[in-house]
Amino acid sequence: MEPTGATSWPRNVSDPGPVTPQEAERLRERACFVRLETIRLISIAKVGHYSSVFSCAEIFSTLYYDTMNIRRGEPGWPGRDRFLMGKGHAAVGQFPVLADLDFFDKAWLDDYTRLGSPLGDHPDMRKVPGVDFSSGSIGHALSNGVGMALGARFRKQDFDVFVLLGDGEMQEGQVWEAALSAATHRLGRLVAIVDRNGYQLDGSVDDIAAVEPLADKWRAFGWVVHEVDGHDVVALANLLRRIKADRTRSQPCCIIARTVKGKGIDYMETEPGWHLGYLAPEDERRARETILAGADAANAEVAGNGIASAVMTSEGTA
Amino acid sequence: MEPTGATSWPRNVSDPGPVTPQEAERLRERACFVRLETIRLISIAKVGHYSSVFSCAEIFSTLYYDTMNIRRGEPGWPGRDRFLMGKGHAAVGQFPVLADLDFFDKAWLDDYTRLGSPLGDHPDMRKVPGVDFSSGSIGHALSNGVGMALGARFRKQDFDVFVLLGDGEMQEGQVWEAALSAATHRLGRLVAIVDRNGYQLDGSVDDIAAVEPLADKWRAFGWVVHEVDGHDVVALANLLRRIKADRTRSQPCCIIARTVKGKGIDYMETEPGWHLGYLAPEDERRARETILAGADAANAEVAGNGIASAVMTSEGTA
Amino acid sequence: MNSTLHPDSWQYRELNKRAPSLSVLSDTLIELAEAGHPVVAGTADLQHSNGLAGFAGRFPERFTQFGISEQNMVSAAAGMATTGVIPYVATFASFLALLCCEQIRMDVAYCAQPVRLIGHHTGISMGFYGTSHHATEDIAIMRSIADLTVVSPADGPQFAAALRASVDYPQPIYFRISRGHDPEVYARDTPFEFGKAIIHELGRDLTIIATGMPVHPARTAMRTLQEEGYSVGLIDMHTIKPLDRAAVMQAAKTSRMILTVEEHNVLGGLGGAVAEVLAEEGGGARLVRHGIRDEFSLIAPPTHLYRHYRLDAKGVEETARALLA
Amino acid sequence: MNSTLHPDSWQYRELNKRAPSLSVLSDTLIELAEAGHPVVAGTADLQHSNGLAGFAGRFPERFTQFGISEQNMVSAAAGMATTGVIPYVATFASFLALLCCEQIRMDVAYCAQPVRLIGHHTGISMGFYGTSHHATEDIAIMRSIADLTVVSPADGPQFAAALRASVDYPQPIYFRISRGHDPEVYARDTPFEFGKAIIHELGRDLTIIATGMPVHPARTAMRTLQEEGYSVGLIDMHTIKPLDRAAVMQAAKTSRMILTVEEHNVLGGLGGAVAEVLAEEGGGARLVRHGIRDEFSLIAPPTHLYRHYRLDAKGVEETARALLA
Ligand SMILES: Cc1ncc(C[n+]2csc(CCOP(=O)(O)OP(=O)(O)O)c2C)c(N)n1
Ligand SMILES: Cc1ncc(C[n+]2csc(CCOP(=O)(O)OP(=O)(O)O)c2C)c(N)n1
Ligand SMILES: [Mg+2]
Ligand SMILES: [Mg+2]
Repeated sequence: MEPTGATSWPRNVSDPGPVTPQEAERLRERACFVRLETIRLISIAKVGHYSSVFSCAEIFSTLYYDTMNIRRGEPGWPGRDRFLMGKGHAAVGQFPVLADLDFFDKAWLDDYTRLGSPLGDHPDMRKVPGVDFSSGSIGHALSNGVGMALGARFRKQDFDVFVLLGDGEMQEGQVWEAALSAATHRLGRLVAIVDRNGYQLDGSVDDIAAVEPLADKWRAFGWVVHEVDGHDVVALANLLRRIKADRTRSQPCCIIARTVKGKGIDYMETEPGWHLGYLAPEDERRARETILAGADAANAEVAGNGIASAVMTSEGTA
Repeated sequence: MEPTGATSWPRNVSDPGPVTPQEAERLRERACFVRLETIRLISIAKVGHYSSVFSCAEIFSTLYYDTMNIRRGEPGWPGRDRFLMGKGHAAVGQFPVLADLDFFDKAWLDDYTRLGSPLGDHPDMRKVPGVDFSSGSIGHALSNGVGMALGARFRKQDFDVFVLLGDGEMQEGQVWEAALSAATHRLGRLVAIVDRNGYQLDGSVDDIAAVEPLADKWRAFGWVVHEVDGHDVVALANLLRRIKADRTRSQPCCIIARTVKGKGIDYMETEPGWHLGYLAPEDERRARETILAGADAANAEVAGNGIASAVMTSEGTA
Repeated sequence: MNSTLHPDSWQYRELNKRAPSLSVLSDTLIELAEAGHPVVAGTADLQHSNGLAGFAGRFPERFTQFGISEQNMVSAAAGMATTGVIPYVATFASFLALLCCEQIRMDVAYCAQPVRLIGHHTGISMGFYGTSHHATEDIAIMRSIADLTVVSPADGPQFAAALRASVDYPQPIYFRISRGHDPEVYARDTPFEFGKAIIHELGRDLTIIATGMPVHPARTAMRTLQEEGYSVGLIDMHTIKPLDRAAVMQAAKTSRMILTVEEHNVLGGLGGAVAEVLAEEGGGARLVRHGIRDEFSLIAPPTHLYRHYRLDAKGVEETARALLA
Repeated sequence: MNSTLHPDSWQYRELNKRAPSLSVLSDTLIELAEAGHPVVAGTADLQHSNGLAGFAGRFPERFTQFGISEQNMVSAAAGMATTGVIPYVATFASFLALLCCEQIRMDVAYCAQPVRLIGHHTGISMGFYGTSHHATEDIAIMRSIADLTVVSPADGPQFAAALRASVDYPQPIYFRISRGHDPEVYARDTPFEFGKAIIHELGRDLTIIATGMPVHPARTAMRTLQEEGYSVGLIDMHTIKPLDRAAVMQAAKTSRMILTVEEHNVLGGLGGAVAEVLAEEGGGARLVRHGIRDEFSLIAPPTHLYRHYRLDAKGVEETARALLA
């Protein structure tokens, strides 16, 4: 119905097949869009979480433009798949997508964080159409997702619930309460995606807390675990397609997406202090160029190599 | 110094050797004492957690009369090992032990739960000498223990911290925060003991939440795991002796003690509703007899079989 | 229950089955579900304490047992509400209002989800369980959260009426409930309106404003003092937020003194809410706040504590009489 | 920081290093540790927000990084205190006072451990981070907990003085701190005493009682109004609990009106505490409570919010003038 692909649902969910090169290019392009818009919005706010968005830009683009069953311009459609942000501080990268999907007026973006704007540092369901639940306090979202999946089961509503979690978020006990709950109630429609970018606010996640072996933790909590390169849209999209297509899922699954915090901007990739920051106009311009160049290079490389994305799936249910 | 064995410390901790039959008999006798006193105190309160104590009576007796480095009559001795009760509702079984160790006047027990008594349903460090930290809200104690072990390390104090947790307690997220924290900070002096009695307030733990595979959970959180029959004082004491004697411990360890909730009283073993209850005087008398008979039988059986207790230890550091 | 046991012996589940007053929550939710309302319920390992076991038996598909994970329960209830159900989640008040304070603010109140939080065994009603199980802070805490209604019913019938009224109430609600076997003040089907205090009487000398369990002893105290010739009144302030300011001002204009009575810290609770109105609106009545005086309660069986803290009829009566003298 | 970047670009850690006012907590703790006090510190993934990175660098063995596990941090701090240290643990006020409310009550206050809880970036100072990061309920919540001292310093020097005074203070303390770059009211080494309000002046027409960040704008407002001929006073109520009732009553007896000003819900906070005193003790002054009016704040950069909610000098001035008219 729409050329973006975002509204190509419902399609043959039982066997969507692998991502085509054209689809992959589109997803890369939308990830690039997320990064560029993030830069633009933070220039309005004068402070923001560039690097937290850059690690999950491909996850945003894949979910919104490939995986999720959503309808352009209908943020309240009851049958839509839900998307929750445990790492709500990456909302600055989500808002442009929601606007792009006509969930709200794109002009809202221009007032990002200004007095009375619905759009702040965190997603707010009370104010922003397309936000399925508010967040900001790290650790709640998986529980919110457990509730949605339970509610959907009781109400016989047919949707999946995707929850994006930070790797620092693994330190919040409530996440493990929710994990236990989801496994106990066999919430097969619940999918957690951990943005395993290795850094949190004060530094390296693994220095701060022994989150590894992370896959073992999720498995010990009763989840099916998949690991994937979180910047490889082909791998991501194919994995998510297979998960969505699998109607026999009886357990929640967790995707550990290996990512790079600040992906795309060299100094952000190497300096954890960029968890929060600001780019002066000159650097902003250069960052845009770097991102555009990087996206071109990625597409070129893939065109050369063919699609050679690896997805490791454990327990093999998806 | 004292005939009970409770104050036989400091002994040759580097190699205490295995528990002797006499020591084992003594530990069984003290577990029996715990059960009998619990019955007596609950007859004063007119309601209490018999079955929660009965599952950990041998754990109490082994810790207090064999494992822990404590001094009779000196509840505030700075060098003492610490003991925390995640399952604070079993305090009714701990108080008689503390009184028996001359930590406070035995006469206090007679006013259990009466107005102004220091002794209530949960252990209260503000009021009860020998209580190392207050509890009652399930899920805090392991964090308290993390703090003690951190504090001891900084203060160069030489003691172990033992934390008794319920298996229902595994559902509290804070336990996993603390577990992660302990592993990260390599708190080798911290020992968690899970009273794996299979039941919580509303029924079977495994029906209520998928806590299994429990050992995998602790291992995935960076702990060394041991499993043991929690009613077998020989197995328990030998395991704990080995753990204590091991001065190279660099990780916290978790003992999963397989127990029976209500152990010793048949109808409590089979009916989870006994999590809380009251025995009329007549039934109380019969329960005492059953417990005494059971203790005699246990000692006789062991005397016949020799000591054949199995301890399974994973990762083999203790 | 083992049949060879003496009839005075009991275990928890059996005992609770014998306590019909405990079943108000469960019975009313069953009634609402049967009437077609999309109510669901959940608890955190306390289905026998709050009687939800009854509801769970009748409507298993509408019931979620969360185990001992209260915060997850609250956040999940909020998530569940987005699918069009009205979740009623219950646990001890201390583990709801205190342990889940932030989840309540963020996921329930801020996200404006129609969750009904039922904090039971509040105040000092857990007796010798001690501080961990007491909740003498929950009114103050819940009252500080915007967009959250705070209700403290006086008895079972009022709780039932409030639950019935809650199905189409727009805001999230925190219910503060006592043990479920409190003496009854009201007949079944006494009308209930959120935010509208029940003015039993206004006194020229003194009006007692009470909330929750203490309404019953306050009424007894009022009657005794009236027999002694004092003009004493009583307002049942079941809704603490939004507060019925008009009722407070009526009392302030009629009475020389106002005595608030609550099973709660005298800081920040009902007494605090009434003080805020009086200090801003004037009216002349002097206020005395009766409750737990900013201390951690002793332990004892509940009735002994009520006597000790003067929250039984005699205690309220004496507190009031001391003011009247 | 990449040297090829424009000097206006910044990343978080670098920026914080440039903000000396942020370092009050760290500097004072370093000073106390060097003086031989057994202070230790901890945070939950916010060492750059609260400046504890400085302390951690100087005394790594005294610092614990708990990661994003606030509740564990609070309970662990209480456990640590039993070994004879004085733990200072800091995180955003919303994640301390709300998320850890129950741990604070049980493990810190009830167990009477000398833990110092530092809730920073309180009120609406997190601006466009929104409700999850705002804390306009923390005074009400912390105040409801027995045996806990609640302190809300007006500026860095006062915070430093309070920290120094805290090393031998017997009770656990909750400190409510703003962003750390607030305009200063006091000179370094201004004396500080827990529970003793600082009476700047008493006004016949009006006395403003303020706490925390709003003390500075309130002082500016007072001066402006004095120049206009009004008799306006100011009390800095830095300790909210135990409240300096005598100071409140001095204002009540001197002034026709009292205006409380706080970066907090007008329910249950400073205004509520003052109302409780006034309603019980009388004194005649009418009270107006200024703050967040029981609503979830809008988002905006902090200064815009202060303007919008009339918590800047002009807002306080106009609020006060409206009363004086
Ligand atoms: C409960 C809670 N504690 C602290 C914070 C402050 N905070 C915001 S982002 C962040 C670090 C998050 O790290 P991570 O989960 O790894 O996210 P990412 O690296 O993807 O940004 C912290 C501690 C918060 N938002 N919520
Ligand atoms: C935070 C919290 N939630 C709920 C309770 C009420 N409660 C007391 S005992 C209990 C069940 C405990 O089960 P388990 O941990 O298995 O202990 P055990 O079987 O050894 O008694 C519950 C839910 C509590 N004390 N604390
Ligand atoms: Mg991260
Ligand atoms: Mg159990």
